[in-house]
Amino acid sequence: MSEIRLTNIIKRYEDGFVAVKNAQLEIHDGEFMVLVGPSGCGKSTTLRMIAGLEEVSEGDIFVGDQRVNDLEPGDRDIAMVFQNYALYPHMTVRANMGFGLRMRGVDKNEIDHRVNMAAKILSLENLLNRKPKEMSGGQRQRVAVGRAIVRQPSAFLFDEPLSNLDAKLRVQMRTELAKLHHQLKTTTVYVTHDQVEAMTLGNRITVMNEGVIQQVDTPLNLYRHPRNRFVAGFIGSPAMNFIRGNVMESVFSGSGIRLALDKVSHQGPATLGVRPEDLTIAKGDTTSIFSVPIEVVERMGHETVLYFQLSGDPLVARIEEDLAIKAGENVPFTIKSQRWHLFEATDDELRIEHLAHPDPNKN
Amino acid sequence: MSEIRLTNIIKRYEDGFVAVKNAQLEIHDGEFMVLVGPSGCGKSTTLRMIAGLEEVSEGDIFVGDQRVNDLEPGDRDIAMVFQNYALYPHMTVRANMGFGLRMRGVDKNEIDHRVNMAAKILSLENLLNRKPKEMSGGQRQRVAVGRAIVRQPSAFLFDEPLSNLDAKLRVQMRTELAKLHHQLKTTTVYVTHDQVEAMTLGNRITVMNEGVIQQVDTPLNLYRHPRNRFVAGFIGSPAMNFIRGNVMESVFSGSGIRLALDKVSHQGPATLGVRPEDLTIAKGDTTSIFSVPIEVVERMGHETVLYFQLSGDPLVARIEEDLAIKAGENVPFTIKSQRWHLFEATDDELRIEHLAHPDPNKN
Amino acid sequence: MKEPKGITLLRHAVLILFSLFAIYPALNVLSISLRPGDRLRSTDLSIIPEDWSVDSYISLFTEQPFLTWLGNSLLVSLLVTIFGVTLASIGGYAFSRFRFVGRGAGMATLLTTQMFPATMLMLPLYVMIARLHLVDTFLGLMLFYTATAMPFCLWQMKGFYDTIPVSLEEAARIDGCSRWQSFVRVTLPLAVPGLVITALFSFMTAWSEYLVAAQVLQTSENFTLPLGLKSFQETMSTQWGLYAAGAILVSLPVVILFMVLSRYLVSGMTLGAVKE
Amino acid sequence: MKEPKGITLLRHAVLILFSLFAIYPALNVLSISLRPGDRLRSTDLSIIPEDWSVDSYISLFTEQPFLTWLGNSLLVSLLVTIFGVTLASIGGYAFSRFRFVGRGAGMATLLTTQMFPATMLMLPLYVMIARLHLVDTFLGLMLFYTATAMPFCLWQMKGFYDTIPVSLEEAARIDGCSRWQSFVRVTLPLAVPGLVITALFSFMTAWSEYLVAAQVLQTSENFTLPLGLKSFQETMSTQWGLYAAGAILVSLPVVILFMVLSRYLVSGMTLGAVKE
Repeated sequence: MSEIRLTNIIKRYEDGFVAVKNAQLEIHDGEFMVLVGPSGCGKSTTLRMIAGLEEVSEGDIFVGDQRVNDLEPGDRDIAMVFQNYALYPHMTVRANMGFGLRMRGVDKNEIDHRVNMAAKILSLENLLNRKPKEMSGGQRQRVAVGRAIVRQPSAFLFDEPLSNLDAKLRVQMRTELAKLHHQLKTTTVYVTHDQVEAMTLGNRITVMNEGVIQQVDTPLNLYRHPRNRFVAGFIGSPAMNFIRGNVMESVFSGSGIRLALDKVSHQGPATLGVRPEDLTIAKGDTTSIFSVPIEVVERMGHETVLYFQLSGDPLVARIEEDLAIKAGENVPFTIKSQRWHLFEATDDELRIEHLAHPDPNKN
Repeated sequence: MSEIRLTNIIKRYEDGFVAVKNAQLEIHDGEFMVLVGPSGCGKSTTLRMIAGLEEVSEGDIFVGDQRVNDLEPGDRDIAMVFQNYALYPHMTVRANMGFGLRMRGVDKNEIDHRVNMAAKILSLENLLNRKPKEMSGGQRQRVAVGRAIVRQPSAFLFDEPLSNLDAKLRVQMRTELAKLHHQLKTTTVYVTHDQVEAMTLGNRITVMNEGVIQQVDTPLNLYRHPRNRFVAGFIGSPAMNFIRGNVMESVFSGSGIRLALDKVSHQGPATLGVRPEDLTIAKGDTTSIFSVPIEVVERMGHETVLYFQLSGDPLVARIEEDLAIKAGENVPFTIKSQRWHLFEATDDELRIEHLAHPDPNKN
Repeated sequence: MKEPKGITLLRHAVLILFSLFAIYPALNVLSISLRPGDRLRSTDLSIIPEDWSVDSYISLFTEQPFLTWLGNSLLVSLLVTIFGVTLASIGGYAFSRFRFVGRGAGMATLLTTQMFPATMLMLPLYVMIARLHLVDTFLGLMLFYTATAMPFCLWQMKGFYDTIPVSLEEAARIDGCSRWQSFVRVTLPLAVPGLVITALFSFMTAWSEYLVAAQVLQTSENFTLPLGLKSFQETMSTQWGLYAAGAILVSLPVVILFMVLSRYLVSGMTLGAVKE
Repeated sequence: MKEPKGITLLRHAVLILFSLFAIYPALNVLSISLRPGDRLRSTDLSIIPEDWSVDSYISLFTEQPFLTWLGNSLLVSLLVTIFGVTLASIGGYAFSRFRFVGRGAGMATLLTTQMFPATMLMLPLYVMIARLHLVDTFLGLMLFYTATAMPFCLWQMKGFYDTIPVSLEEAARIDGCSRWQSFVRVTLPLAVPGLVITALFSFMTAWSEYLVAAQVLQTSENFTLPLGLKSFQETMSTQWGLYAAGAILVSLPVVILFMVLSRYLVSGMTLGAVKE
């Protein structure tokens, strides 16, 4: 049993700042859980509390059945990969990877055996006698992961492990981490600010903002059924478009557009959300919902991204083909059938459930 | 006339390292030219030679009709935006932006006027009396651009100006730079290692590698008609898949696949290149070219990225829809009709022209 | 996490003890300077004695050539400071920015000169000063002070310039500055905390130095303050009251300088000029 | 870009001149130590005189208590070094890592203690040493040296620890170390260049100090080397040959230490422990 449970966790700093507000989270045995959110949202603090590097102000943390609040980090049976890798510069790769086992008094042969195993999994065999500074960023990253896996802990904690790598390497390491989890099936908590990493790695994702957990769900449920406007805007790139307006008798009218919404009982002020890929160009006989001059065209080869303004609101549309549109051209847009979201115009900006959206648990 | 011309430029360092090899480049008046390539490819060195911050070892640089090799940077009528912004920390935003004009002895009122104009364009009006350290990264970036535009130079030089910003801000500043160029139409040379920035910003792109210019063309021509395997692999994300093999009587056979190529006269060893979006899942009656177990599935909501191996070569496929495929599943693939590239198996790895590809100058 | 707190407390105790140990002497001097007569030892623990008087201070200015010594010290210290800061600000820039032949050797040489104990330098100093006919002149003293302070000043300034991104100067050059203008208008203003430390170090070197001054200067009217103070001690019975009052007055400008400049000192010693 | 080259050349010239100016005295001393008799001045420009002899060196060891002084100096300097490095390595760590009440005040206090000129401290030093009955003992001397060297040592170590990422210690703690183990096994080994500088500074402070030693020590057999050397100068006619030979021998260990440790020195002074 290496499930991790957080019950009513609060982290309050000495200056009174509350970094984590009443977090409630259950990470299943073998699950890959991603904590994601903008910087300062409390995700790293949460991870560090699980690791034992920050004290918990209120609430309990369980690893398996054991309450770990008062245990030293080394006694929690977890391993962590740091953003800057945190390899010991004065030790070889072999010594780095074996250090945790040595501290636990594991037999020398056993250490060698496990380090060699891990090195093989991560293709580090030829680097075992190098010092960290003699290696590239990607290699150091691998060693940091290796140091975690030789310990065979009940959980891995990752603190933005890929953010110091360049774009190509990041994608490569991402898939390697996915494969590794597929292979080892160890409970994992992974912190990132990058929603693409979150979507591609997580079994489930916890979205945080300003110390509060916004939503915990599978990547695709988050994408399709965001609980509120924050989650809707955070997950997906380019971000979801939002148009402020009003709903009257199932018709949304906002700045410059009118859209008939089926099956919505909500009345009054609301925000309409449309993902960039759900805005399409009206062709032939489909009637356009609005028509605007394009400000910026980004032609990527396999897709075209259009930037424009609707009564002052900046909007983005992503078209899955290469279009020969030029900046300044007038383009008629429509919204894919039922591919819109509606959010309350309250402080919480909760999403309004309606029948047009498919069942959250279909996939 | 503020065209920039480089004729047979060579940059040789004192230790003998040749950073730029015989560069030949013409940047038209009003053009947005992007220099792109991996780190160490000589793109920044080229920019710095145009700026006058590095001496030219051989060859000539012209701005307009004037040979500028021996001119001080300040006398070249160019403005530059640096990667770290390089704002003067001891000066206010107003003084930063006006510094270049003050050094040129421009009248105080004229300076104020131009600074105010630039501040308006860049929405910096409220920040004019701040010091750089009191501002966010995005604001500093704007001030750096402002300092360049108040000078009204004949050319802007950008040295990876967005690489210190986070992902969301980077996209926003990218579109702002595009709009700005649309508005000012000043000749621009922009250095980046990010091919997405290059594709979205450049009128034309110069791809460099190891000090050599590989290809100069519009973004879409680079995408569709890469001159060699390096350009094909560098432009596009995820990168193009490459499969080594052999062409015999218009049939390519490589590790694990056979593909009939029409209209190819080439015979012998060659590399087949297929972009991830041109690999599709064979459905219904289309016959699959190969069928493999998937290693990693990334479901992004609007697209699905599949990673797998074909006889040891790692391949990627991007499917423009949400697919409920799980890692381990066997998937049959096909290649979109004629959407492949063929490269010589020589050192240059030039692309083999053939009739299946559309005319480079259609768009 | 209980144990480290205990350790922390222990460390505090040790540190506070040492701080007191370092501050105590200064208070002691103040106390002695206020005692009438030359009472050196006292069972009185209060800092200001009950029968305090400022006689010692008055005597310094009326009966002793204290003002002359003060003038001498100020003249020497200020000139050494100006000369040292000017050279270090330019030389440190060269070491930081230019990759010239002999740069590494030069830096190593600077370190090397730091390793000769002052006692060893007394002898050649005497020889050189005598040969240059600079015995009993301020010029000889200033030459020596500037030369001995220079290595530290150069390292300090080089280290400081290293923290200022080169791109700032490049931006200035593109904005129309010559290399010299970019140094004066951009780099130098940003190096002010470093310059302050360098200046203070040069000043202190000259202000409180005794050994070399004793070697070079011979006539009483040429004495710098430390020499003058020591002369109170060298007469048959030490004039403790005068000595203490003098010591307080010598320290005062330094203490004031430190306090005024503390802001620069801390930023200069910890951060460097420009946070990225 | 023609003009800066000229300026660079000019700077080189100035710097080379100053380097020579700094190295020349040492050669001069060597020369004097090798001259027979006490010939201080010489028109001979060669460093090794034609009629060179090592009489002065022999005399040092046979006729003078040089070995005793050497032993005294070594004892005092080594103990001061050990004590100083131990305290600074722990105290500097506390200043670098813990945010405790009075941390800022403590750092400021350390700076403050640096601002009192040595001349001023002579008096209270004498008083304290006398009260503690430590006149003419090594313990009194060592206390003073350790206390005066401590502020620099603490700042140095704090600055050095600041360059070592905290995450390394966190990683060690997750790997099973206690806080103390993570300090000893990870942080301390990485701080070696800083420790070397601190040790060297402590050693030099004690090895070549004269003023305080002259105040505390009184009998000739307790003298440290600088005191002993100076005593050659204080007899009626200075024994220049002995003095020069002694000076060379005093400097030798320091020069050797510097050379052996130069690798650490440069990395310690320029980079900090861990490059990111």
